[in-house]
Parts: sequence; structure tokens; C-alpha cells
Amino acid sequence: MDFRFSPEQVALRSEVERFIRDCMPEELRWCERDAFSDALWPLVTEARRELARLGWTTIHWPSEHGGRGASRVTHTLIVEAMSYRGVPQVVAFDDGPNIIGPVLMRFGSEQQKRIHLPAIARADVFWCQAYTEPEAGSDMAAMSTTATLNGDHYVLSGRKKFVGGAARADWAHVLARTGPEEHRHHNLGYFLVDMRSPGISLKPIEESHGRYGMLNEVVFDDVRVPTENLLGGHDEGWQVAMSALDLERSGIENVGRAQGLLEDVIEYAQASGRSGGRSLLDDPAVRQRLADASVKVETSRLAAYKVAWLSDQGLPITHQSSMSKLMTSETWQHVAAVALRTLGPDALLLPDADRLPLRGRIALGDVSSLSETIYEGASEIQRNIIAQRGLGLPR
Amino acid sequence: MDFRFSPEQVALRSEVERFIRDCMPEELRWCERDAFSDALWPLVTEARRELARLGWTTIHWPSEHGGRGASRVTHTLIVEAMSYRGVPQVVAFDDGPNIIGPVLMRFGSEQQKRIHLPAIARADVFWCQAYTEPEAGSDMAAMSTTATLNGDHYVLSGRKKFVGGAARADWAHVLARTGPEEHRHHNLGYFLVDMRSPGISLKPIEESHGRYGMLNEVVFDDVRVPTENLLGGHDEGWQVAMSALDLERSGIENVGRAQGLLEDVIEYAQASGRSGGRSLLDDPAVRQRLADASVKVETSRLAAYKVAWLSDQGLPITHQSSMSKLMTSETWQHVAAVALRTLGPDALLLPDADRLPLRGRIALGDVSSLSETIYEGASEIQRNIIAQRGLGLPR
Amino acid sequence: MDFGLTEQQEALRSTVSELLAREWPESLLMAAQYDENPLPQSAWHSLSAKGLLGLTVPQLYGGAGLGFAELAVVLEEMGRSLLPGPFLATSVCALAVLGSGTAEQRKELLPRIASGELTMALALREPGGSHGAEGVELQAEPSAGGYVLNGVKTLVPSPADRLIVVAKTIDTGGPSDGLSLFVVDAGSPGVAVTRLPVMGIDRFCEVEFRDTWTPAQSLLGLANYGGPLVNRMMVWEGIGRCAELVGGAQAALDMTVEYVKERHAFGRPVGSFQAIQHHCANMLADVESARHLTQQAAWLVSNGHSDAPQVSMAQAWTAEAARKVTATAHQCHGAIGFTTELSLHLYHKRAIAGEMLLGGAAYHHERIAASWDEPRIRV
Amino acid sequence: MDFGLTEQQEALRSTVSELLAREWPESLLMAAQYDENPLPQSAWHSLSAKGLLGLTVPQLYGGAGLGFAELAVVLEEMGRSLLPGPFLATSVCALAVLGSGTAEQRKELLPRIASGELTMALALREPGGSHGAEGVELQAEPSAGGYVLNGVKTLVPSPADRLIVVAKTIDTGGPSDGLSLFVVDAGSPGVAVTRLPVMGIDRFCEVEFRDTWTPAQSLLGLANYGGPLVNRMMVWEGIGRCAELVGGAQAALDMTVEYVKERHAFGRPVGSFQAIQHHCANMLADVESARHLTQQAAWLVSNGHSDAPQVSMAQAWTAEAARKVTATAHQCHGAIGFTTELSLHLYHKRAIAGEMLLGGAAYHHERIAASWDEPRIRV
Repeated sequence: MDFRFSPEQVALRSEVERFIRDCMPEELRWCERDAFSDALWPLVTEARRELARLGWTTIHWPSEHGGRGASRVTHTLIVEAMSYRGVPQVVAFDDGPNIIGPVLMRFGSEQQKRIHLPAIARADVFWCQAYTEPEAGSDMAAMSTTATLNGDHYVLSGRKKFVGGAARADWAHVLARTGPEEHRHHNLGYFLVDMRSPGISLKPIEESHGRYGMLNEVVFDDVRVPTENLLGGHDEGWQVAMSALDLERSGIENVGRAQGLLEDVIEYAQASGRSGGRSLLDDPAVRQRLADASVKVETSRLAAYKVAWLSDQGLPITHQSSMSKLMTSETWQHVAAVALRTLGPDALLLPDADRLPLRGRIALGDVSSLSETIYEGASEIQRNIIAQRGLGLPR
Repeated sequence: MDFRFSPEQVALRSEVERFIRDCMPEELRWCERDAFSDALWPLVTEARRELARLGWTTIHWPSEHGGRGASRVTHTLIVEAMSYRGVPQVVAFDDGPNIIGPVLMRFGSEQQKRIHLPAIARADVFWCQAYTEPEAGSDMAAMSTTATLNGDHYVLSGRKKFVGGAARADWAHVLARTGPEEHRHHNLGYFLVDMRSPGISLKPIEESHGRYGMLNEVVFDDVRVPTENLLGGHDEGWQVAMSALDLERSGIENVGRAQGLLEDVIEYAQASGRSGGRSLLDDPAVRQRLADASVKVETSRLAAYKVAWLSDQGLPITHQSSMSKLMTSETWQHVAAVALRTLGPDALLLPDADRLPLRGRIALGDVSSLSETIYEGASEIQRNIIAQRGLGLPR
Repeated sequence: MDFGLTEQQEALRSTVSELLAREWPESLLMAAQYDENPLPQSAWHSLSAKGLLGLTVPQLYGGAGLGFAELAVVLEEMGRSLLPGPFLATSVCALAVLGSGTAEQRKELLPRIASGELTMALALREPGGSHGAEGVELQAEPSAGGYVLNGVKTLVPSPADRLIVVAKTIDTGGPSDGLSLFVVDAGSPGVAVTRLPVMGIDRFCEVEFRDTWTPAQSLLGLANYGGPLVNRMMVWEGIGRCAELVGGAQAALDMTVEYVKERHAFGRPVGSFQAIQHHCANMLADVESARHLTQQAAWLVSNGHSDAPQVSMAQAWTAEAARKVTATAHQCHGAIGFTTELSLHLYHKRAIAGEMLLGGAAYHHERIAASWDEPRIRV
Repeated sequence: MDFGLTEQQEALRSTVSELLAREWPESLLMAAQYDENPLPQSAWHSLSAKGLLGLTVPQLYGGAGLGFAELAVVLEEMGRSLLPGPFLATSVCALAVLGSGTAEQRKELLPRIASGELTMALALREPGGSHGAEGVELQAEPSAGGYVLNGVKTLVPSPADRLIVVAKTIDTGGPSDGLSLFVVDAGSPGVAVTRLPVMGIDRFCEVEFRDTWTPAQSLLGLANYGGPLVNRMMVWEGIGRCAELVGGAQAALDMTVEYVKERHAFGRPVGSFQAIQHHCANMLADVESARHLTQQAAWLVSNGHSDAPQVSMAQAWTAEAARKVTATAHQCHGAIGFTTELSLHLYHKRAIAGEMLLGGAAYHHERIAASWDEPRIRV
């Protein structure tokens, strides 16, 4: 039992915080939904490369692949520190080093590793994830995109919805049916798809809380995918995808951003005058509400680090990542709502406003926080998993 | 749209309140769980008879059966007024006039009506309800008590659990299988059983929040029930039972007692000194909590009166009584917990204590309130009904 | 006790419902969400043609002479289809002019409101200020047979031809004392109106007054003792907003029920999953409770009981319930709900704004608690 | 960062677990719930024999010399089986004597605590008083080489041979100033102990002091400046109680999981219904969070950071979480859970008492908020 970080971890965190303060462009902070915009993408790309050069994004990779073999706890600490200061997810916790890389290490051929891992480590490429289909959602296996083997390549056809950052992506990981659907998880293949392949077209999806669409529908129209870009076996797609989803998505980003927002709100409440020389933070109802939120953030933080620690110990993770995903997303949602309530009507103003408390990120933050309990496994699914895998309740 | 009571209703409520203040023994107030005790039962019986003499318990019965044909709203008002002052349910809202009577009016033979209705109207008899079995619970149809037809009588055999007030009951209404279980709701009969019949034995069930067991397990060991005591047809038991359950159990008792407790807590908080000459009610967190509770009570009150009003209008009641049961029980639970939190550790003291705030009913009230979301249809079942019957969602 | 609409109310409801289905279908809502003035002129004219704009204006002034309860019925229908525009704000001002205006003010303003020529809004809130009359710091100083206004009002409903501006005319030390209300033309010299960037279908602006002169005749109600009128206007606006939010929450629930019946996952309609069913049951409980409380409050206001704690209860509950309902609707819809393909997000955004503009539940809880501080009578 | 128990902690945990399975099986709990002293002497002796009673007492005084984190591990196990009796109260007093007692006090009290001969309890709370040092009004006046105590203490854990009585020795005006602590024999002349009727397995009493004389040597720690020691004792008691509540909540969850797997309704195990599954998932989230926070707090206390806001967080969360978990356990059990056939209700009653005795979440929320009032440093 030890709830301290090691001196090395503390030092590393300071380094990360210093880097953000001194070297990260101010525009990139709290820019989450604009990260893919024309204005910011060049800055995002540069920040990603710089972090890669510093070795932080792949710090948890084994040294044979260019990582430093750091613990998950250390990696979690870095992601938390970045999210805490509003570094967007595409910089702080990108799919490349965190999902594609580890999945490649586990299932990839030597050639696939050789080609892709160094590019990911250098942040030279940006990967997007194309699993969900218009008619699927939480029921991921219900998909109709097909990959038909034709000699040395597969022919990929179908539509994937809600693909994050597709317009900026160099590569996509795609799940598709390689044969008739006999059981739900049968005959699925996992493909690495070059986004420059002919036959790929994008249709932007406008999100209610984004000013620049970060989501796309991706249409695959007879796209040739060489057989060497199949990851795992012809029928191993589900297994690969599950392993990708199981990679500790602890939701630590939600903890970082919740803590950051909460502290900003406290600071705002301290500074904002009310009648009688009292600040908003002197209002007992406000104090109770913010303190309660701070406890929720702390429980979420511990849940997220627990997942990292279990992984470091090689202990089995059954329900814990679901628990952490559930708690961190609900906490972030709660903190966003508390922020709104604390600031009152002024919180409604958008970033364009002249006079904008907390850079106008409150209202958008609240709206976007709702999606966190849906994307990457809705809370209902997480609770099912916790009950069935964690507590052994019958299906 | 009119949210007033009529002048006659207001006058009647005053009469009820005056009666409680002047004529109802003080010991009967807030005695809920002790109402069946040796000490209180004679007082309870007398109070029941007195209310019957005043015509209030059957005020909603049609005049042909000795009632005044009053509206459900008027009846609800009386029950609320009594519960508000802590009159126990067995006095304020007894099964006899509220369930058995109406079910008899609907399904009973002329003879059954002639025998039972006047006795119920005079409160000469006390009826208990024996539906639930040890292995059933929310799944009421899963029962194994049998009633085998044998010439001019049925032979009743089986065990019923959680029978409220069985030790005081003169009659029981009992649901039992009259033939093999082909479908779940098939071959069930609804019987009026004289509790003095040979073969009936009782086993008290000790409740965690009662000092005197009000619940019993009732064992029927080859009990003879004359065929004329079958209510409805041989296979109509489920229909009769459902009609009994559908009789607006709006949960208005929970509203009355919640409002009564809340006002007592507010009064206590006003009177209880804190340092600096301030009362507990000056604490903003306490004010917020109690005000929030008062809103919940108001929503529940409106839900309960809505059910009564719909019934008076002859409008269909699909999900509304489930909604009202759900809301009133959860509100009562909430208010009980708020009372506990407001009073703090002193609330832990039981009624025996010398120095006991609010007559020591806080802690027991909190514990017993938990059962309200379970008995007579658990909240989970009510939500299913609301979704399926009220909103038409598929099973 | 009568939970039903009167025949007149029911007729009104269906008139509005049919009118909006024609003049403000969802396709228009989706198209207009980024427009500066999302409400089509034709819809406004239709409301006027049906006599809805002068709903609470006496017949003497060309209105229908109905009560606040009827206004709430109309607003619930409007909320159901997220009708934007100056209807609520103008109606609140009409009630104020009717109740506190001089004969001249009534004669000048009410007929033009009823005919749809004139829109109005209450300009109360100031930047960073508290909810209600307490936060007013805008100064009005006597000058040349009138007053000079200096200060800023924010989140003023837009568009509005005339503003009822709440100003401090004497400094008594008390935070909501010494207030006066003025009817000011939004186009007067010294008035600068700027549109505020706010999410959703509703439009708000910030209004700056720089040495704006307004004549003594523009005073609405008593000078220096405007606090009670402000409170009444806040109740009208608050309960009116509740009615809109109830309609919106009902629409979000209806949408969700349709969606979860159609949408399949794991081989069955998602609406057959118990978790989704319970979400929907909770939404219905929240919506029905909000409706009961709001109708009760509207009825109380109609009958002269604006001060009843139940009026605060309606606002405390609806402030949070509407938002809870639209958030749960999002949870049941999944990812598709966040796309602009559906209108759901606009309902959620109005619910958020509604909670903020109502002052939040805590504000009303405190008002409820204050009612206990007065001596209570228990029978 | 290490969420695991140390080898020593794990060994301790399994020692306690095995001991209690033998000495305090559920059958004893069920039988003893109405007893005046529910804890069997034999169980107490076994705890003593395993060296658990002197867990945090230095070896010099016959104890094991372990830290607060180890105490929390033991308490979680005890809470799991609802062990009643004076272990927690005595341990808290032992820590106080160790940290603030004179050499004589340590020598007199600690060895007898470690051997199980002596039980102790903190007598802090007064009737109707606030949580913590603020509510103390019991007077101690200097008299004949000692002090005379007058006043009433309530909800004192029982049984206890010696009490650490918190008294006002000077009146400075401030509510928690001028306090002193005294070690008083519960059998002294002028001390009247009355058992309080309280639900559940735990026993409490009210203690009245009438002109009770206690010698100057019975003073524990500084005269008139006892506030900080009271605060430390409240943290030990608070986090110790959290550990017990975590164990109890875990037991209630385990019971529930077993029950819903076995119990059938509508032809399937009730544990297969999504509503029940989600109840159980929520319970697990609450229990695990309470455990994480409590272990972190115990570790912080062990390492000298009793003032960290995380220590208040553990108490704020656990106060409500334990009760929420046992209430949900009841909801999942249905009617059978309210019968005395099952022990569940005893877990719920301890959770209720725990919430009250921890001072409620609001008390700790305020302490967390107070930590923001000090200047904050952000990197």
C-alpha cells in the first residue's frame, strides 16, 4: 500500500507540466473539439511530433520498439498531467501509440511491425478507428461491411459511421466481415487500411457540440486492401478488436480535464464578487457542490490508476477498466454540469463571446461531456460487464 | 384546470383533522409498526369503528352499499390528512373498505356482498391479504398453494409469506391454484377465507424495523373453504387479484407521512440552537436539503391526486398508479433519509430513549421506509409497467 | 381539484399545435438553427392572426383577455416544437404593462403587442450578477424631465423593439431596493445592442446604455419601489419558461420512445432492454411531475397567488428535470443524438439555458425555505 | 503507487479473517444482536492472543508497533463480519495516549490495552451538539489538585473502562477553544453510565458527570489547547470507521450477489435482470471507491498527513456510500431482507449509524472546501 508517486514519476510530471506551460501553444489548451480544424491541425501535428521526440507518447512501449518500458502508472500520470492542462486527446492520448501500437505488437507480422511501429512512435502518421456502423452502435458485432478475398487482396465495401478524425487520418483500422455471418463474432477480419486508397470517400458528420466536424462517415467502395494488411487471421478480427478495446482505456483523460475544470471553477468562484464583500465561493451551497464534485474526481482518479497498477502487476483485469471508464466519464459529466450551475447564465456564452468566463468552455464542455458515457462503450454496457464479468451474475 | 379543493372538501378535511386532534388517542399517532401489538390493538379497533361510524372509511362507496358516493379525490384527501398526523395505515387506509369491498362489489355474488360489505363498512372485521409465497415475491403468479375442489368445498393447502396483520385478521383473501399450472395466470382462484377455519396456523415473522411482528407466515393445512367463498370464477383469480392491485394504490399515505415528518423536522431545526444564536435551519445546506425534499413531496402529492382524479373522471389508468406508487414510496424514503441527516446522531435513538427528538421515530422510519419500494410491487416492476404500459415499449 | 384542461384551453392547445405543425415544422427548425432571426415572419403573423399574441391582453386593447393559465398552455405547445422568438418575453412585458402601466402606456403598447407589431423584453440581468433584482447596478439618474441610464444588461431575449429596463434610481444600501422600471426603445440614442453567441435556437443580446435619456413618462409602475414588480415579472417569465421546458422535455421523451422502439441491437429493439425502459420511465416521471407542478403554479398565478411556495417548487423542479430528461434522451439515443441530423441537441441546449435562466434549483430552494421562516400555522 | 496490501498486511488480514470466522460466525451475530454485550469474551481473548489489541502499541509496551494503515486493514475485516465491541474506540484512545500521554500514562495504559485488560473510549459528543470539538460544553473547573467535571456526554461507544473526556477548561469565546482532555475511570464517583437504545449490533451509552473530581495527572496532552488532539482522534476514529463500513458494504454486496444468483423470478435468476445487474454494478463501484479512498486516507494518516483533504474525502464518500450500498442490497433482496432471518438489516443499521457518527458528508465537504480558502499553489 503506497499512494505516492516515485521521485522519478514526480520529476517526470514536472517536466511534462513545464513543457506544456513553456512549449505548448496556448491555442491548443482546451481546444478538444477544434483540434482537427484547419487552424489548429498544424499545431496539433507539431505538438504530437514534439512529444514523440521527447519519448513521452510511447514511454510505456518496450525498449525493443523504441519505448522506455515505463509502467502504465507512469504513462497514466503523463496523460493525466496533459489532460489537466487541457491538452486535447489527439495529442495526449492518441490511438496510435495507445491502441494500434500495442495491438500490432501482439498480433502483427514482423513486416507490419517494421512498417508501422516506427511511424507511430515518431507521430508521423495519424490513425483512425472505423468499427461502428450506422446500424450497430453498442452492438458492435452487428456489421455489414464486407472484405472479400480476391487473390492477393481483399475488396472492402461498406460504411462506417462516427469515425473520429478520419479527414486527418493516414491509416484506419477497420473491422469487416470476411465471410458469411454464422455467429455474430465469426468471420470478422481486422484490417490496416491506407486512407489514400482509391474508393474511400468521407462524409463529414456535424456534431452538436463541435464547431468543426471531427467525425466522419467513411464509405469504402470496393477498396483494395492487400492481404498483408490483415492483422491476425482471417477470422480473428473480433479477438483483435476486443484486445484493442481492452487496452486500458481507463478514462484518465476525463479525470485530468475534470480536475482542471474544477480548479478553474473554484478559482473563478473565489474571484467573483457577490454583495456584501463575499465571493461566490462563500456560498455554502456552492462549497458543498464543488467539494462533492472533488470527491467524485478523486474516486475516479483512484479507479483509473488502479487499472494501470493492475496492468503493471500483470494481474487480471476483468471489470476494472469498465468500472474506470464508467466512473471517469460520469464524473466528467458531473463536473461539467456543476461548472455550469456554479457559473450560472454567463456559462452559456460560447468561446466567441467578448466577456467569457473560463474561455467560454463551460456550455460546450457540458454538452460534449454527455457523449463520454456513450462513445467507446455506453455506461449501460459497462454496467453489464461489471455485473457479469466482475460479479459473475448470469447473462 | 383547478388546483383547489372544493369548500365541502376543505370542511371535511378540517373535520378529520379536528377528530384526530380531539378524539384519536395520542398513542396511535406514528405507531405504524406497533399497531398490531397487544397494547395498541384495542385502541386501533376502537378508532377503526369510530371512523366507520363517521362514514369516512367508506365515503367513496356507492350509496347502495352504505357509502356516500364521494369522489376518489375526497377519499384521498381524508387518507392524506390522517397519514399526515401519523394515523397508522390499518386505521387510515385499510384493505377492507379499500380493496376487498370494491372487489366484492365488482366480482362478488349477491350473498357475498350481503355478508361481507356491511361488516367491512362497520369495521367489524379485519381482512388480511395472502398472495405472496416464500418462493414468489415480485413474480406473484409463481405460486404453489393449491385449492382442490371437493364437492361443496375447496381444500386449501400451502404457505403464504409476509401476510400483514394475519394474527389480527378475521378473514383473508387468498390466491391459490385451482388446477394444474398450464400458463402462469391460468387456473388460479380467489378465495375469501375465514381465519378461524381449522387447519390455519400462523408463524410470526420478525421484521428488522418492528418491535412487534406485524407480519406472519400463514400455513394452510387442508383448510376447508366452502365453494360459496370463491370470488369470481374457478379460473378468474388472476383477474380478480389484478383488479384488487389496480385499485388506486396511489401511495397517498406516503405523501401524508412524508409531509408530516418533514414539517416536524423543519420545526425541530428551527428550535434547535447552534452556536452564535443561529438555529439548525439557518444552515444553508440544511435549508437546501429540506426544500428539495419538500418539492419531491409536492410532486408525489400531485401524482397521487392525479390518479384519484383520473379515476373520478372514468379515464383510463394505465401507468399512472404505478408512477404514483413509485414516486410516493421513493419520496417517503428520501424524506426519511433527509430527516436522519438533518438530525444527525441523535436520530439514532429509539423510542425507548429518554431524550428523543421527534419521538424517536427517525431511525426506525428510515429503516422501514426501505420496504415501501419493495412491498406491493417493487420499484423495478413499477418502472417496467410504466415503460411498457405507459410508453408502449416492447417487452 | 381538476387536472384537465378546460374546453377553452384544450381548443387553444390544438389551435397552437396545428398552427405550429404547419408554420414551424421540424424541417424549419433544423434549417433555422444558425439564423440570426430563426423565427419566420410568417409564423409570427399566423400567431397574430389567431389572436395568440394578445392572449392575456384585455379585449379593450384588442386582445383575447385570457389568463396566465392559458398562456402556460400555449407556451407548453410552443416549447414542444422549440419555437424561438419574442413570444414569451413580450407576453411577460404585456402582463407588466397591463398590471402597472399608466393608461397612456397601456393604450400605446398593448394594442400593438396584440397585433404583433411590437415585441418587448425585460432587461434585468447584468454581467456577472446574481439572479433576480439583487444584481441590478445599472444607474438611472433624474435629468431634464426624465432619467439618464448608464450600465449594461445581458442575456436579454432577442429580438425586442422595446425593453423594460430595471435600474437603480436611489441607493438605499439594500441590494434590491430603490429600483425603477423604464420602457425604453431599443433603438434610442445611446443604446447599443450586441448579439451574444449562445448555443441553441434562442437568441440573446447584451444591451449597453451610455447616457441614454428616457422621459419620466417611460417609468413603469412606482419610482424607487419597482422590486415587487420585478419579482412578479420574474414569476411570469419563470413559470412561462417552465411551461416551454415541459413541452420540450415531453418532445424529447416522445422522440426517444420512437427511437428505442425502432432501433435494434443484439437482435431486439433497444427499447426492450430494462435499462432503457427504466431510463424512459424516469423521464416520464420527471416530465409529468414538471407538468403537474407547472400547471399548478400557472393556476396559482392566474388566481393571484404568485407568492405561494408551490410557484418556487415548479421552478426548482423543472430547472433540473428538463435537463435530466434531455440528457437521458441523449443517453438512450447514443451517438446519433449528438449529430445535427436530429433536433435532440437543440432541445438539450434549451434545457440547459432554461436551467440557467431560471436561476437554478438552489435559488428557488432558498425561496421555499424562506417561506418557513415566517410563522407557520399548522392545524 | 501501490494498491496492494503489503505481505505483512495480507498476513494480518487473513489472521483476522480466520479468527473471526471461528470466533464470530454469523450464527453468533444473529444470536447476540439483542444482548447487552454482544461481543463474546472468547473472541476478545482471541484478538488479544493474536496480538491484535496492541496492534499500534509499541513493542516496548507489549504491542505489535504497527501503523495506522495496518489498523485499517484489520478494521475492514472486522467490519465485514460486523464485529461489535470496543476495538475501534480503544485503538483510537491508544493512539492518543501514545502520541500525547505522559510517560506515566503510557506505562499505565498501553500495556493493559495491548493485553486486552483495559478498554477505552473517547467521550466527545454532547446531546444535541454539533459534530466535532465545536459542540463541547462540558465544564472542567480546577479544584484541589485536579478538576471537577460537570456535564453530559452521549453516544459514547460501550463498553469502556476508561473514558477520554473532552471538556472546556477555559472559556475563550471560540467554540472549539479552551479544551482539555482527561482520562477518567468510568466507575469513578459522580459518573453515571446509561445504555442508550440504538438499533443494530453496536452499543452506546450516555455518561453524566456530576461534580466528578479527576486528578491533574489525568490530563491528556496540553491543558486548554486540546483542540488539535481532538481533531486527530476524530480522524483516527473517522478513518477507522470508514474501514469498518467498507468491510460491511463489501459483505452486503457479497450477500446480494449470492442471493440474486440463487433466487428465481419469472423463470430466471433475478441476477440476470438488467435492473438488478446495474444495482449490483453501482454497489461495486461504491464499495471499491470507498475502499480506495479509505486505504489512501489510512496511508496518509500513517505517513503524517492527517490534514490532507483526501482524508475528508474518504469520510465524505464512505458516509453515504456505505448506506447506499446496504439500501440497494435491501432493494435487491426484497421482503426477505427485512426479516431477522437474514443479517442484512444489521449491516444497514451499522451503515446508518456510521453515516451519523462520521458527521455526515456535508461536514466533510465543508472541510474540503476550507482547504481551498488557503492560498493554492498550481504548477
